Amino acid sequence: MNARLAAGAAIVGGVCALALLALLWTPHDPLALNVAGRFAPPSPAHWLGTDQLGRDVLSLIMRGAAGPVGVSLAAVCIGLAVGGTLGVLAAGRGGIGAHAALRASDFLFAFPALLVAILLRETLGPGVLNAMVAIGIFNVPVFTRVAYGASLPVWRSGYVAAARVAGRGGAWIGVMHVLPNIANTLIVQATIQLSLGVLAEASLSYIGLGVQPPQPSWGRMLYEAQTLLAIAPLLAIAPGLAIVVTVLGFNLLGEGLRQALDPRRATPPEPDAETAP
Amino acid sequence: MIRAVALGLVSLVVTLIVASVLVFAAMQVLPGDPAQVMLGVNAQPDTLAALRAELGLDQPAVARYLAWISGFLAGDLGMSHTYGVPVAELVGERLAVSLPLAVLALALSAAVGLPLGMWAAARRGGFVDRAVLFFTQLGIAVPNFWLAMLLVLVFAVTWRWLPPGGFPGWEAGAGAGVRALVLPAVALAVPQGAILAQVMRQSLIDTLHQDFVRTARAKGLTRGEALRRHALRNAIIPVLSVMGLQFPFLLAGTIIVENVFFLPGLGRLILQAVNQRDLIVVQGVVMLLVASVAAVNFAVNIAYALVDPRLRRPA
Amino acid sequence: QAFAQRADVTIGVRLEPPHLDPTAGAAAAIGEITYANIFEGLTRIDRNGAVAPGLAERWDVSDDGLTYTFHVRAGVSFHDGSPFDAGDARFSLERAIAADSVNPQKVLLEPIEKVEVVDAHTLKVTLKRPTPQLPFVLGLPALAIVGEETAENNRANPNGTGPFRFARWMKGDRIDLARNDRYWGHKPALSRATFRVIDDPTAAYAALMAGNIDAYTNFPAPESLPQFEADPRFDVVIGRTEGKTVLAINNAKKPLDDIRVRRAIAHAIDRKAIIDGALYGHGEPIGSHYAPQNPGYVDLTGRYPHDPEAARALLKEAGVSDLRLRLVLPPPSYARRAGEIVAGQLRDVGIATDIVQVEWAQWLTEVFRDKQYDLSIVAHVEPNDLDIYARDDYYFNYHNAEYRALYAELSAEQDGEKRLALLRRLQEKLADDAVNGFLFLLPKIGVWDAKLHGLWENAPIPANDLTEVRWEY
Amino acid sequence: MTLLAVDNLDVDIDGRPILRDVGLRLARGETLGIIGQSGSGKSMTALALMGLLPEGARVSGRIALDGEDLLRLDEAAMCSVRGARIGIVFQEPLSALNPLMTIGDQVAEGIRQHRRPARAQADALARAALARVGLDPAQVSPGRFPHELSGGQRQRVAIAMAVAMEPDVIIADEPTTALDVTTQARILDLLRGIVRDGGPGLLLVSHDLGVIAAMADRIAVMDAGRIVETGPAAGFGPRVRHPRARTLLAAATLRAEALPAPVTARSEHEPPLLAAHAVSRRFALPRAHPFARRTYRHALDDVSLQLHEGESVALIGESGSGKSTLARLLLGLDRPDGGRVTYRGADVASLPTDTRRRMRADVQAVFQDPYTSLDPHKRAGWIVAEPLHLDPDAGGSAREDRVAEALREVGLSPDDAKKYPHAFSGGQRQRIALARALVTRPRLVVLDEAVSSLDVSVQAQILDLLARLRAGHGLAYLFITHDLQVARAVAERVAVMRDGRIVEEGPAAQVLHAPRHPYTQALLAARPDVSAFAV
Ligand SMILES: Nc1ncnc2c1ncn2[C@@H]1O[C@H](COP(=O)(O)OP(=O)(O)OP(=O)(O)O)[C@@H](O)[C@H]1O
Ligand SMILES: Nc1ncnc2c1ncn2[C@@H]1O[C@H](COP(=O)(O)OP(=O)(O)OP(=O)(O)O)[C@@H](O)[C@H]1O
Ligand SMILES: [Mg+2]
Ligand SMILES: [Mg+2]
Repeated sequence: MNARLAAGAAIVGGVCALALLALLWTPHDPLALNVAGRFAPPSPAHWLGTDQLGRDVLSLIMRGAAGPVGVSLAAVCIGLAVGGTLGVLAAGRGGIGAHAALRASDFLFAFPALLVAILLRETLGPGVLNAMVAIGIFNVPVFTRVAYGASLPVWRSGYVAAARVAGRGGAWIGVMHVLPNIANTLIVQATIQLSLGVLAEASLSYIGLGVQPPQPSWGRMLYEAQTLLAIAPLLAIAPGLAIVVTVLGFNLLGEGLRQALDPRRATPPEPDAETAP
Repeated sequence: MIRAVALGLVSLVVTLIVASVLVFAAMQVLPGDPAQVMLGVNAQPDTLAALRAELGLDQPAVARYLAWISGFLAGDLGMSHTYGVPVAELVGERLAVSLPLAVLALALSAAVGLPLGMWAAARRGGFVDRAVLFFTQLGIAVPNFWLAMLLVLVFAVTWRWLPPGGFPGWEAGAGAGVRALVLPAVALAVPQGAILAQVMRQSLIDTLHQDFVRTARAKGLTRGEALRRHALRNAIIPVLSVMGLQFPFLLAGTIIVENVFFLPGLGRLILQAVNQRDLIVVQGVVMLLVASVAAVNFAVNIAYALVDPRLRRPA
Repeated sequence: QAFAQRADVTIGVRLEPPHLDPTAGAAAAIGEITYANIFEGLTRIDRNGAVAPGLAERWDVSDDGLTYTFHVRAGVSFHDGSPFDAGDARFSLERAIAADSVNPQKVLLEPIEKVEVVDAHTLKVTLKRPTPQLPFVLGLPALAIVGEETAENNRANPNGTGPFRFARWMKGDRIDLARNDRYWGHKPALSRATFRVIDDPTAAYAALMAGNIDAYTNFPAPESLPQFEADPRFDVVIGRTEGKTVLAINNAKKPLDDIRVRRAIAHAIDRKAIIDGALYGHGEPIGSHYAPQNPGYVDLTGRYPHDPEAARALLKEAGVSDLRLRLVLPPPSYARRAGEIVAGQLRDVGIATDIVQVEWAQWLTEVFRDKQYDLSIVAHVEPNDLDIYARDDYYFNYHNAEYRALYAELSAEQDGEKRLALLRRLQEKLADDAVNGFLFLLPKIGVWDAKLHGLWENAPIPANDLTEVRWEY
Repeated sequence: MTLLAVDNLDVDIDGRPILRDVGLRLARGETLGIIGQSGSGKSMTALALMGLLPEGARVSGRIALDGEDLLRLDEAAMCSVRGARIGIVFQEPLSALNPLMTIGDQVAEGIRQHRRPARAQADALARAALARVGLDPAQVSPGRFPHELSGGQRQRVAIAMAVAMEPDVIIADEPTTALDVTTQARILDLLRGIVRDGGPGLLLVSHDLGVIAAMADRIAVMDAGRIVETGPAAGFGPRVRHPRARTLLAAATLRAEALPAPVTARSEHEPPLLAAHAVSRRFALPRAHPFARRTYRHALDDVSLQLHEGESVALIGESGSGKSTLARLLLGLDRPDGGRVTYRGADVASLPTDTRRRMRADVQAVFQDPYTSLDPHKRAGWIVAEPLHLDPDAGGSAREDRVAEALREVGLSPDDAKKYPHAFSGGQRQRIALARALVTRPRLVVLDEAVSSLDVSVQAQILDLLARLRAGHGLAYLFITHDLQVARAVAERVAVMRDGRIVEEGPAAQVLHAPRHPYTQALLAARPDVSAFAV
């Protein structure tokens, strides 16, 4: 296990644990208002102080983790399910269909996640689901490309030919051979997309397209803290750091995994042991 | 080469047609009545009907699509409902801001990101490499609206070196225009540059492992010469494709940064048009984005062919 | 001092107008730029909300209150040079009343029977019934006087009679006005004025601090006022608007049709916390749908004191438990911020809320037109708009015969004292029925360069009247 | 005086010993052949001489070129040695050339690097170097890019780059491994000529004894990072003492004396088990533009081949001649554009489901690469059992028995079923692939280059095993190979392919000893003689 992997795993694990813990327990009720007690500096009672409505910032940050983590996870699942399937199928089938599938997924690049989110908000109403779908759509072409690229050599590999000779059909091969063999690549890409997803969720909440109030969200906290910089800088620093650290965590995890799973780093096969008489 | 050009054009047209149908359909399901938005809370039913008729919204959807698309083909993007000016003019004005901004941001990110990536790759494993990796990762992780805000506070409010936002227009002089775009371009360029540095670094390292680099070294080239003369050109291909993906993103994915710097760009236009239900503007801008993605793809493919002779003349 | 007198000003505005024709769009942003600057009406509303002469020097009312005779000014011309006379005034009014009119204030002109030109400088307006409001109505931005030939081009190229003419519009960024040197009245001190569109509160803050704009007359971030107040470069002026900010309640929806539930909501609301939390203390509490600066105001803020116990008791009495309401919030920050606090206060008395943040387009269709909401927060900025509670089809769904009877009485009443009494009774009726949660009067927060004088302190209507604005060193 | 003297050369990479105590001598005009198994350190030795070892390598010892110790030189001085005094030709002709640079520029680059001549002069020198390796600028323009050349031509470019500077030492690391026999012979000729007229010393690295036999004056055998045997090429075999070196040589010079006799007498009237009838297969070439006419490469052109029960057929031919394409058609992995493939007389394209299952069970295959023909994520037992769904008798516990039996048959232990492919050596993997092919008790196994990527000694064992299986079960084989030696060892009947056609077909003894077609004759002639190595 390399250092990046360890650091990444620790950060991501910590953030996820915090998000889960916050569902059950936070130091204070993150929704309890106390306008009279706003802008309290950090104290033993409120480790990170209170915000402009007197809520406990630490509790808000903890509860706010659910949004970015949940949204980016869901979005990656969407991307994996749609893009991964599309990529694997396109690589397996080939021909004009594959070309069309790849073009179609590239086409999605033309619609920035932000735009999709805005359109979704207008049609479906605001909410966290839109953010998931919008970021998910953004993930689709990425995973299509990656799955296509990774599965193409697998589909052409000797063991797939052998499986065909063994009378196995395309579905069996796709599930039993191709998927396990591209899993590493997909996992690495997934962690990278997760880090981008956290950032995208923050941007969407920043302009009010993510988690809806009163549920706390890091992006919205940042937005609200902007005009308060002179009064209470901590209100902007805390969610900002939370975003940076989480993104960094997923990023490190992705880079670490990439390094750990890199075939070039795998130990070379042992020389043939059979030459002895 | 001809093949690349022709194929590119064909797929451009197909993409645009599909996009136009999709975009138009999406606009139809948007709730909210443009006339109501324009006339506000006191509007009377007959007033609303009058305005709808004026805007042509009483026509069936298919007829409106055909009218729109045929105008489109003739180069007429229609009239903005709210502004009452041609969409093309509106988009043109915004492009005069967004396009230079995107180009500037891309240029900045390339100018900083690529050399950093090369430097890190040349010193891979060393201190420089680690530092570049750390800072690029940080650069990617920092939300750009946050960065934008800090830039304004430091360079505009505190030091007053650069304007805090807004755009004086190009007729105020190129210098003033560029000055207005510097901070937003930096805010956009930092994460993109970090990504470019990482891609460049990885791609160079991959290329440096290739046999022909070893061949070059065997001819007596130094490490640096081999990197510059042999690895670099080969490594640039994935970098080009990443830049190709970044460009449309920079062109329209900048709503937030445009807001922070109150720039009259495409991103804000689209947001405003959606909010005011100026559907024809939304349609027009989305089509423009799709076209730009397709066009950039096309350009990137041409660039590939320029870099890589294998794509010029099939074996 | 040795500085040359400055004659230009840059003013920040939050929203960009969709176009510049006040007679064809409801957006307040149109009036904020054109009112009294580019366009003028027969009358005008001054900085205190009073009706003053505009293009009509004076007017006479017949004894039965059914005929108004306006004496319009001579020697007035439009920016394009064409002269103005009573014919233009008639054209403008008739155009606003016409069947195909898209004038946002069309409904207020409904009492007009006919408009006649007596001579070039006299206009006669005949009414169907007495309408003492008429001079005020004619002073609204939407009843600007326009030229017949140029009326249809006003959206992009407004042609009025005001002291400034339209110079240039960089869409999305700024609108420039230049002094109209042929203006009939007192020449303004400014030769150029620029309105810059700055939506984001942080950006507005930065633009002011960096000296990029000279004034922001409706500053959206009250939390940063202490910094401007502490800075000698700036004047901070808190004034009043007509914006009665209410927690709108869908009176037709169960269980909100039960007066006990609405009263419980009224008790749950803590106006002080809302004003402190959302407006940093700037804003006056209101107890009914009426602005304190207007004649006949009664302070009803004590009618339902903040009392969670009482609220809970009322809910229990109404047999309501597990109440979950949809709180739809339009974009302005006062609504979003107040909404969050209201949600917290309702939560304290056991009412759960789902906050839904929408843009205006959606708010207009979903809440205003289709009435698909439980609660919403919005400021009603029209002055004297008690009539909305008497309308059949208004989004509050308040259908109360008693109130309507009272309002009908008011409409016909000409006597000042009696009108005031009726106004009071209307206010009390609304408060009694707890039709809406009445929150606060939206303040007008102005931040501008300390050397800049003459901007409006209050906002009886949304406007940035530049006629008296000047620099003083 | 010796030109190059290497003494006590030790190399460690990341702390792992790679070379130990390597010592070499090379004189002008001499060719030293280095042989050894894969991984024995041949390439590392070559790279150490160039000072181009991978990162993390630590070198000690002495590499003296004309008495000057290269290991003492700093990087700048070493740069002036590389290319100018030592030239190297790498194995892989495509990846060794920069795809984005013309061949002329690539050759000229080295010249410019060391002599700094005028541009035109460098180009002229580069043309001369290219001409010298047989790439006449009139026919093969120096302005071409590598992808526009054939494999043999690319290798010539690589050689031109190495010889352009007239270096004292030329290292050729597996210069012909990727090439087919005829091209290989031409490249070796070229190298031989260069050494003869220029007088540089040639260090020729190969695992192919044929190549070494044809070229070397002296021979060094490497094993596990050490030189275990050196001596003059003449009479080298009999002198070898080191046991590992002996096995290496023994395996390589193996002769299949006894042609396996046909086991089953077949009736002439029975339809062949599997047959191709005048099949052709073409692949569309990329079009110049969307409106251009499609052009095709005819990978197979009117080819017929019959495979009968119990028969062992070899299909030989150089790379790209269409052997694999034919195999894929026969296996039903691909469809012909013309002609038919039949299984027991019935068209494969329209087999009813149960017959199709029978065909799948009857016809199995083993592919070339032992590293990619097994799914790395599946255990050996799973892999072997994969085709068993075709066999109705192999349900439940019978399944495990069948897998164990198949593993035993190929000489593996049933315990190996639990291991993953990476835990097996190349030879063992090919046995697993064979076990998978045998588990359904097929009648015919198609082996597409099934032993070409294996070490000669492992190759011999697999061939042995195949012969035994054939004797035991009466299996039929279609043996696809470019190695005549292998064909000779296994086949009763041989078909020779060239450019998508079968140019000669007949009994093995006749085709391989008295070929009629000129192409077959050329193929046989190009095969280097390895008799010197017979131990
Ligand atoms: N870059 C590297 N890093 C670490 N070890 C390496 C590297 N390259 C090769 N090795 C190891 O060095 C040893 C010698 O490898 P070398 O390439 O010299 O073998 P070879 O004799 O040339 O084999 P082949 O015939 O397969 O080319 C092997 O054990 C190999 O695993
Ligand atoms: N899928 C394909 N698409 C295009 N061309 C192909 C394809 N498969 C094979 N070919 C071409 O068909 C020809 C015959 O290929 P094939 O693989 O059958 O040769 P081979 O005799 O097996 O060669 P080798 O000894 O190198 O394996 C080659 O020129 C090859 O380039
Ligand atoms: Mg080697
Ligand atoms: Mg083959």
